[in-house]
Amino acid sequence: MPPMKNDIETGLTYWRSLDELARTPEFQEAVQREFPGDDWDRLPSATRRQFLKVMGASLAMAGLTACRWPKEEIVPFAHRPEGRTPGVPEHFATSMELGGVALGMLVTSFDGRPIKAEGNRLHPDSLGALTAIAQADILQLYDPDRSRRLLLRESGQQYVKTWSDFEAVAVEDFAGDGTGVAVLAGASSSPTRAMVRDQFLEAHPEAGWYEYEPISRDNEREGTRLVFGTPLRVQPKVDTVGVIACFDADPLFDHPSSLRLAREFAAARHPETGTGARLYVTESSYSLTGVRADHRMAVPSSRVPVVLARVANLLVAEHHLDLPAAAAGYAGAAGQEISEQEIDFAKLLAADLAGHRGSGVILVGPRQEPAVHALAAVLNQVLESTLDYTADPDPDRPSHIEAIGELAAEMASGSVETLLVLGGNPVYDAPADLQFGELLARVPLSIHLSLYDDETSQRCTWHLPRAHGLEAWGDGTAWDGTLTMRQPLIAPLYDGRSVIEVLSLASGLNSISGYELVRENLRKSASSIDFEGFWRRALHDGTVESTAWDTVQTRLNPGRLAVAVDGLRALLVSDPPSADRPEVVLIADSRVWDGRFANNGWLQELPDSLTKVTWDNALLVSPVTARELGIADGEIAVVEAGGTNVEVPTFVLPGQARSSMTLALGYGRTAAGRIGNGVGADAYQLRTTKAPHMVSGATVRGSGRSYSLATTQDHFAIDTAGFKERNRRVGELVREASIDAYMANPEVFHEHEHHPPLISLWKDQEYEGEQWGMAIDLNTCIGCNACVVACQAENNIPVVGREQVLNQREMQWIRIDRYFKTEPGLGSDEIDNAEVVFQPMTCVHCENAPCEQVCPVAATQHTTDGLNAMVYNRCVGTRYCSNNCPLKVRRFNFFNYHKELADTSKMQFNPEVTVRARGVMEKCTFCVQRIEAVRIGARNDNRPIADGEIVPACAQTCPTQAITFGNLNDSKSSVSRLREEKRSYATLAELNIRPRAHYLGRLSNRAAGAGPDGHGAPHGEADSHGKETA
Amino acid sequence: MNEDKSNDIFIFPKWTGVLRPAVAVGALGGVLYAAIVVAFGFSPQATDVGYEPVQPVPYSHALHVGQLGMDCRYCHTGVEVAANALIPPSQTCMNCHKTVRANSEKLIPVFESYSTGMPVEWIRVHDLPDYVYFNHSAHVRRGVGCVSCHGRIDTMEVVSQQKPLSMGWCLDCHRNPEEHLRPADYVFQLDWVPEEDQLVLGARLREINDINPPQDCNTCHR
Amino acid sequence: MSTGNTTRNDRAALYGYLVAFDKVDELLVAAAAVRDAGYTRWDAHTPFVIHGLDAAMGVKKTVLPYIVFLAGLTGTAAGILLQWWTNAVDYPFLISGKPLFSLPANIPVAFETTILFAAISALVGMLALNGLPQLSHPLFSNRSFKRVTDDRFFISIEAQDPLFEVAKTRELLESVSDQPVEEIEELS
Amino acid sequence: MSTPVSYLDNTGDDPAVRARLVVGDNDFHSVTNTVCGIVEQPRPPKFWWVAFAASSSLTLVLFACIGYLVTTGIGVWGLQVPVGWGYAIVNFVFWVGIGHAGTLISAILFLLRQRWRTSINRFAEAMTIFAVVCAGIFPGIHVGRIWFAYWLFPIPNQMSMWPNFRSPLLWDVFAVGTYATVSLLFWYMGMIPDLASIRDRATTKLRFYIYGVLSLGWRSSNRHWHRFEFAYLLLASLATPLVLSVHSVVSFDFAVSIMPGWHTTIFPPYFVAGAIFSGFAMVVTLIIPTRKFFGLEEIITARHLENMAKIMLATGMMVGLAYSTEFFIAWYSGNTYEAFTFLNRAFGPYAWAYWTMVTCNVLVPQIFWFRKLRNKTIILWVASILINVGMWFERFVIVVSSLSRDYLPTSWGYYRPTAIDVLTFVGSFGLFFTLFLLFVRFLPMVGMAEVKGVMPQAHLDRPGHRGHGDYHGDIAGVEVV
Repeated sequence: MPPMKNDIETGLTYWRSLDELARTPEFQEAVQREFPGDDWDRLPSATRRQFLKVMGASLAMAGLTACRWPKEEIVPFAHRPEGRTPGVPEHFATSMELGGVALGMLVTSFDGRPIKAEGNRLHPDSLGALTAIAQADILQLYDPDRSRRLLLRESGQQYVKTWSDFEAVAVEDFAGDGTGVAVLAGASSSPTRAMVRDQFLEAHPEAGWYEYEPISRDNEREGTRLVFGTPLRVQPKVDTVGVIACFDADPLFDHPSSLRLAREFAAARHPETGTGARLYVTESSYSLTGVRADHRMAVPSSRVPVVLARVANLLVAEHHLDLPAAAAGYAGAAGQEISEQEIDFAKLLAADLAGHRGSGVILVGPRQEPAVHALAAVLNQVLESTLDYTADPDPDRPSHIEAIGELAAEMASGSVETLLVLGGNPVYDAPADLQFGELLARVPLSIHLSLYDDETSQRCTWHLPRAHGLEAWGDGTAWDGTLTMRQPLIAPLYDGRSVIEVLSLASGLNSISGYELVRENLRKSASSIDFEGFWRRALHDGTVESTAWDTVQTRLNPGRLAVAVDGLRALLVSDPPSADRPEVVLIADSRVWDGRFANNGWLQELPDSLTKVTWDNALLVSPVTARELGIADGEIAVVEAGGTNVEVPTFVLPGQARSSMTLALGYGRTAAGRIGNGVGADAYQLRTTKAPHMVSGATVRGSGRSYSLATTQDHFAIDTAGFKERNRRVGELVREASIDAYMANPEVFHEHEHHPPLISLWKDQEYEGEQWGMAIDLNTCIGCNACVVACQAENNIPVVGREQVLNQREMQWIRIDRYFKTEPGLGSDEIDNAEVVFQPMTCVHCENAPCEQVCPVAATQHTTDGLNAMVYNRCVGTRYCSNNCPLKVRRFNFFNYHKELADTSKMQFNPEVTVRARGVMEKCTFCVQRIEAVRIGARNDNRPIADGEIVPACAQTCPTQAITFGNLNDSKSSVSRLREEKRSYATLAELNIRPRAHYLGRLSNRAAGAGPDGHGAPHGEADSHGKETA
Repeated sequence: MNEDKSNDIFIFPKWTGVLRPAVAVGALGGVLYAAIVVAFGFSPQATDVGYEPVQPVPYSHALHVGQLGMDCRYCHTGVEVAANALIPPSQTCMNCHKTVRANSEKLIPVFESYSTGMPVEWIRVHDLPDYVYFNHSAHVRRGVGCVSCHGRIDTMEVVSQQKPLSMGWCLDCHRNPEEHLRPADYVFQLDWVPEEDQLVLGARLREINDINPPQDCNTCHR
Repeated sequence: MSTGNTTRNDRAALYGYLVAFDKVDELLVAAAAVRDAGYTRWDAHTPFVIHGLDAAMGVKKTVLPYIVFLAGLTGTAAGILLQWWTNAVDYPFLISGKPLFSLPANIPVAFETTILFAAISALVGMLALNGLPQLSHPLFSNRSFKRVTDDRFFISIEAQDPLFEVAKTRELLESVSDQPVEEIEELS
Repeated sequence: MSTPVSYLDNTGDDPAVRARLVVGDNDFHSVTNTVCGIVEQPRPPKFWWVAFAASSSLTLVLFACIGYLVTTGIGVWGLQVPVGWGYAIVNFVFWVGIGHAGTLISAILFLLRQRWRTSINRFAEAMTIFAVVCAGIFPGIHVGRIWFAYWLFPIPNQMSMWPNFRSPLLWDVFAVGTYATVSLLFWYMGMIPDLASIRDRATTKLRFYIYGVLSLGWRSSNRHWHRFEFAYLLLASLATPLVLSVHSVVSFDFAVSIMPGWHTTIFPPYFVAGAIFSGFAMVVTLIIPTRKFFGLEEIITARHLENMAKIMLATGMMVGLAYSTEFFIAWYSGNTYEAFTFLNRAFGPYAWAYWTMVTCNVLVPQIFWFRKLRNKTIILWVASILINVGMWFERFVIVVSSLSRDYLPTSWGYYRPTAIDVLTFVGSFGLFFTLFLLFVRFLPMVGMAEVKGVMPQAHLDRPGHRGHGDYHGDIAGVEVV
């Protein structure tokens, strides 16, 4: 194989090698050959120098002390911007829109380069936290694969064009009244876009306007329309809730307000101050909410309505809940055969709901039919559940599936001559039965505005580069309607333009910039006379105060309810899936979402919370069903439905419902970019307008071919001995107890600690001054991976690619350990139910760190403020420290993982953190760069460091604030107080390593009389195994 | 008859015996020489000190600071507030040179930069490795004078590196800062000399301002 | 003595006499005889170590063991001091909450340096005491002496020996060996 | 003197009979001829060339792999987290182990007055040196930034940093370094008289000068012999504790850690026994073909082989005892992590390696109980090779299986060597054999001076001679056999 060149234009061979070889493990050697050795550690200097120069920054440090006088320029600004101190980071409030909801962000900018996105405290959906996807979006900004120019594709030819060329075209094509013109846009909450849309439709009254999102909450919207006559937005509140009943719903992760909901849930689960929030979950596949459930029942998604209906029946029959006349029909609605387990679960839940009138809530997931949402709405109404409704911003909008359907029909009829596609990627993600790609060919002039020259662009006549969210002006609204601003942090790197700019261009208003459009729109909502002040305030805060929509008083709409009841009855009669006719549930991927993030290395390498799979999607199958079908774990399964085949590797997931399989959308991209191309299987091929979420009556068979999924845990099929031992250790590592047991006996988390006295051969080290420590609350951790991406972004952690992950060389400093707790005595293929627990694991900075004493060159030592410092530039790479680390949290640079990175990607690096060279060890530093920054600042103005002033990236972004950092020597600091709690324990304390990071035990809140834990090993059983440990 | 025999058998010549001391001395001396070369020849003191690159603009600190008495902070604005002392933007130069020496040929690069907006590419003199995070404000605010690390800049026509800037050299000061501490007012006064013994003064200042320079790795390496 | 000198004036300086033996016991007997004759600057040459020969020659016990012992002590001290000074004095750092200097952790290195110093001193000391390396030596100019490293045994008496007399010494040697006594000359 | 059972067979279990250590009708001169003859022959025999070609090309493979490794990164090996040490360290421990027989045979057997050592000690010492050379390579190249490996040595530097003497790896540096040095001294010093032999037999000027310089002008003076003997005795008594210390220190690399399966107090004796075991196995493996090809059967006799077989039997059983002790302690300590590690060794993913180890190291040596078998050269040879294999796997099991499954099940892994791993290991054998072949070609592979010392001719063969002459009949030193 020839040595690859680093060529920015043709793209980085590092990535190419990844996606080319991603499918062919046997080429591992070849991959390794493509990481040429670093030139004696100077690469980091070299690269940093390059891009700092590019950015005209004021300082560039480089060179080795060893070599004599390396020539090194300093390039100061010719005119330094007002109030800018080069080298000092600045923060800007902006936002990101996903699926038509804006999420507020606070972006750190370093010498003009946005390098990290954090949550905006003032934003109702963020509260300072940020999802993994939103954080990773910044990598998209610097993606070298983004399209850099306009393309015109005509008769097989491809021409590079300029914006002025396009403007010329636009002027004539959008001249008329809009007959034959259609616009396909993604969902957007942007008032400015709404304004520009109206301007456009004014200018072209005949033009058609369609909005399509592959992933949406339209079913919920339609459900409320059924019940209340008009679509409403559901605004759950769970901070003071006693009971949460989730039916296929994942409020803690898969919801526009998931960050807020997770925060509220954590508050409600607090053992002392919380209201309990007993969580019931009925779902087909593990969701993060399901992981946290106190009572979880795995049933196929198509059975969920049956359970809900039964709950309704019981509420009426046994708990004398009187449904309004119009909804009386629900009382009789019941599924055909229903299992004992389902009945017991329904009984328990019904009783609890009845007992928590006014403090309970029923939530239904976006994949369930409107009728199911309708029933939930009715019950919530009658139970006075803790949720509000707000008006839908665009009530007349048809559902996305309908919209794309109508457009397809128009295109089929040939009446569309000009199609303007604003963002989105319909050729890839439109329902398969529409054949959108073929239809597009019939449209004479099709224009696609997009970040990438993707599947859709390649079938359109025009491709227009789109400006990234951090490059363009804009706005949006939070889930609750709060007005959210978006400002650019950097001029468009690739000459892209935003949706509103192109749309206003198409409206004939040529030269209007996004900046002017947003200001023009804001003027309307600007109450105060002083607009500039208002504008500056809005940009500073990122949100505009008290612009959330008012909640609406709801009244049931009898006329429509009848329809809803019939709809539900129709759902109940469908016969349940079986192993030979299983259902396949299509879900939004937790990382690449609907596929738009497929080219994002951070997200591709982010382990899925449950499966820990990276660089792939997999067909999730329950162990029992897998056995029944004779499909092995990792075997490539052939999913056949509606005449189409999809081949996808199987992942046998305990806790998956029998006869129900789950497959994530967003993979199998063909024109995503060098990272995303050909990764995983394309599930959209199974998706139809009729059944966009649940493919029933599919057939699944094994292909006999096996495929190794790059997982960051359980890297290989586990043997019986290992399986047993793993089950045995879980209880000791991740301690859990019911809240009642804890209240009765606070020592419950420690009573299984049996080990000899932890005495040292020497007298203990004295620690004065600030002593940094951490507390991680397993009771509130929901395993959402936000911390993992935050750490990756903050600490310049490389993406290593599938082959390296397969080789167990992933580099993330913090990982979320996932354990299954299963009934004892079961083989790994007999598990039907398994409880899942998460444990964020990173360097715990042991006081008696095993890694330190074994390092021959003292490259890792203990600092006076209690950190276990890792000194990259001293490390010679013996890897002894990693071997001797009982938690295995150290990461080694087996190659120079930054070597082939594009200069643009390097612009994301955090200059406060050394870019590690090949051959050195690295690990969590408690974000020492943040500690130092605060310390120097505090020392400069002679004040002590305040508690909570230093926040590591992981803690900062945690939606549930499960991670607390602070000074252990200060008894009043919050971390000290948490360490005082009885729930606090240290993992592997028996090794006398004295971790600086402690864990707070996990609490379950099971209903009284529920009997022993229905799923997973009883806690006592799991815990009791600690006792021999010494 | 021994003579003729001794000719046709192999023997070592007599001088090999004489050679013995020479060989011994050579061996020992070689080792010593190597040690000296490594110890001094490779040290930053020898390799780095005295670096005096030619700058695009023949800016004279001796003139501006030494004779005109400009304060360091007039140009190096970051030194008290940020990690970087900062090289001034061209506009700072122009503040005076709009009028002063407005047509000096030496200043052409500055004029160009000012008009075009393209930076003047100064050559870095005091250069630390990438993995070293030095913070000017942290030192200046504690009363470490510029002169401690940069030498008598105010006497330099062309700036050159005066100190090794090696890790060992940094540590010397972090271990006993007394030798370099001065009252805040004199930090930027390069020719200042204490009336009393520096060590006494330093010890007192250290006491007053509670200065305990950290020696942890992560003080400079992150 | 004087006669010997006059006789040797015109010829190359005499180093001494060399006589060969075939058997170990002959050598032992001869050695004892030479020893008893009171010679001091003489030596026996054998292809291998012969037990009892030292006694037969009256060779005194070497001081080598004391040299080696001292070197060993130096090694121990050096090892301990090196570790103590580098890790506890010159650049102390916290490691796993352990003390800066504690004997248990420092014994292995100290032990190794002890052995190293001692071993080197043993070889160097041996060579030094033997005056080796000494590539050129009068004896090497004698052809038959080449078999000393093969299967022959020799006794050589140096002319520098105070008791050396051309005639008497030759007599003594002829009396203990049936082989011819050869003259060895100083290297010219 | 017993009349030998047959011409070459000098084995025998009758303690009353002191077997001859050199058989056949050899005198001093014939011994010199046999040994020096090998060095003096104008061109080496064909089999030498064949072997040399093979081994030297393997050496090239080794250097190629190292070059690739250094330019590309440690990632070319199969290492990962959790298994941060793989082939490199396994090979290191393996070679260091091999390197123990030499000094042990020379030093310990010398102190124990085992005079049969004289025929094989030179050979074994040479093997030690070369094994240590191979061993030394691996810790050097396994570090991530080999160009900074010198930081492991206490050299004054601009960072004013020092190595961390609390780290077992640093103890290793000193232990292996010392061992290499002392072995070299010991080997060379013993060789001086024999180099002098070659010098004195030299027929060409070149050979005379080379061996002349190497032999430092040795002239077999008994006053020199006297100090020589003392120095040798001292070196032997220094080397003996050294041998024991070196592998103990190597075992500290593991014992001092906190990994289950590593953190074991029996490691030092266990490792030393294993080292002697594997060392003798390697000596036998090498010496059997060598004595055959170079016709040294009369000097390196069946008796020597038998004695080594007995030692292998003994040490093999010590190793077996260590294995069972580990298991017992794992259970008896009540430490569940320890317990699982050993369960995992025997029945986990690496069971294949474990059982290979047990078979080769514990079962195979048992055949040495039977005189018939242990005196069959070919059987002995095959067995010794199997033992080498087993000992390599012992290190593999210790290093890899312990690391692959430690405390947190979430970080368990499985280590697979890459082609580079394997080639590097094979290449190291190339280096070893290359050095070895050069040794047998250019240096005296048997300590002639010492062998002569134990030949009957070396002693008074006429008892009647006692009391002759008037010298103080202290002929106690002169043994009568």
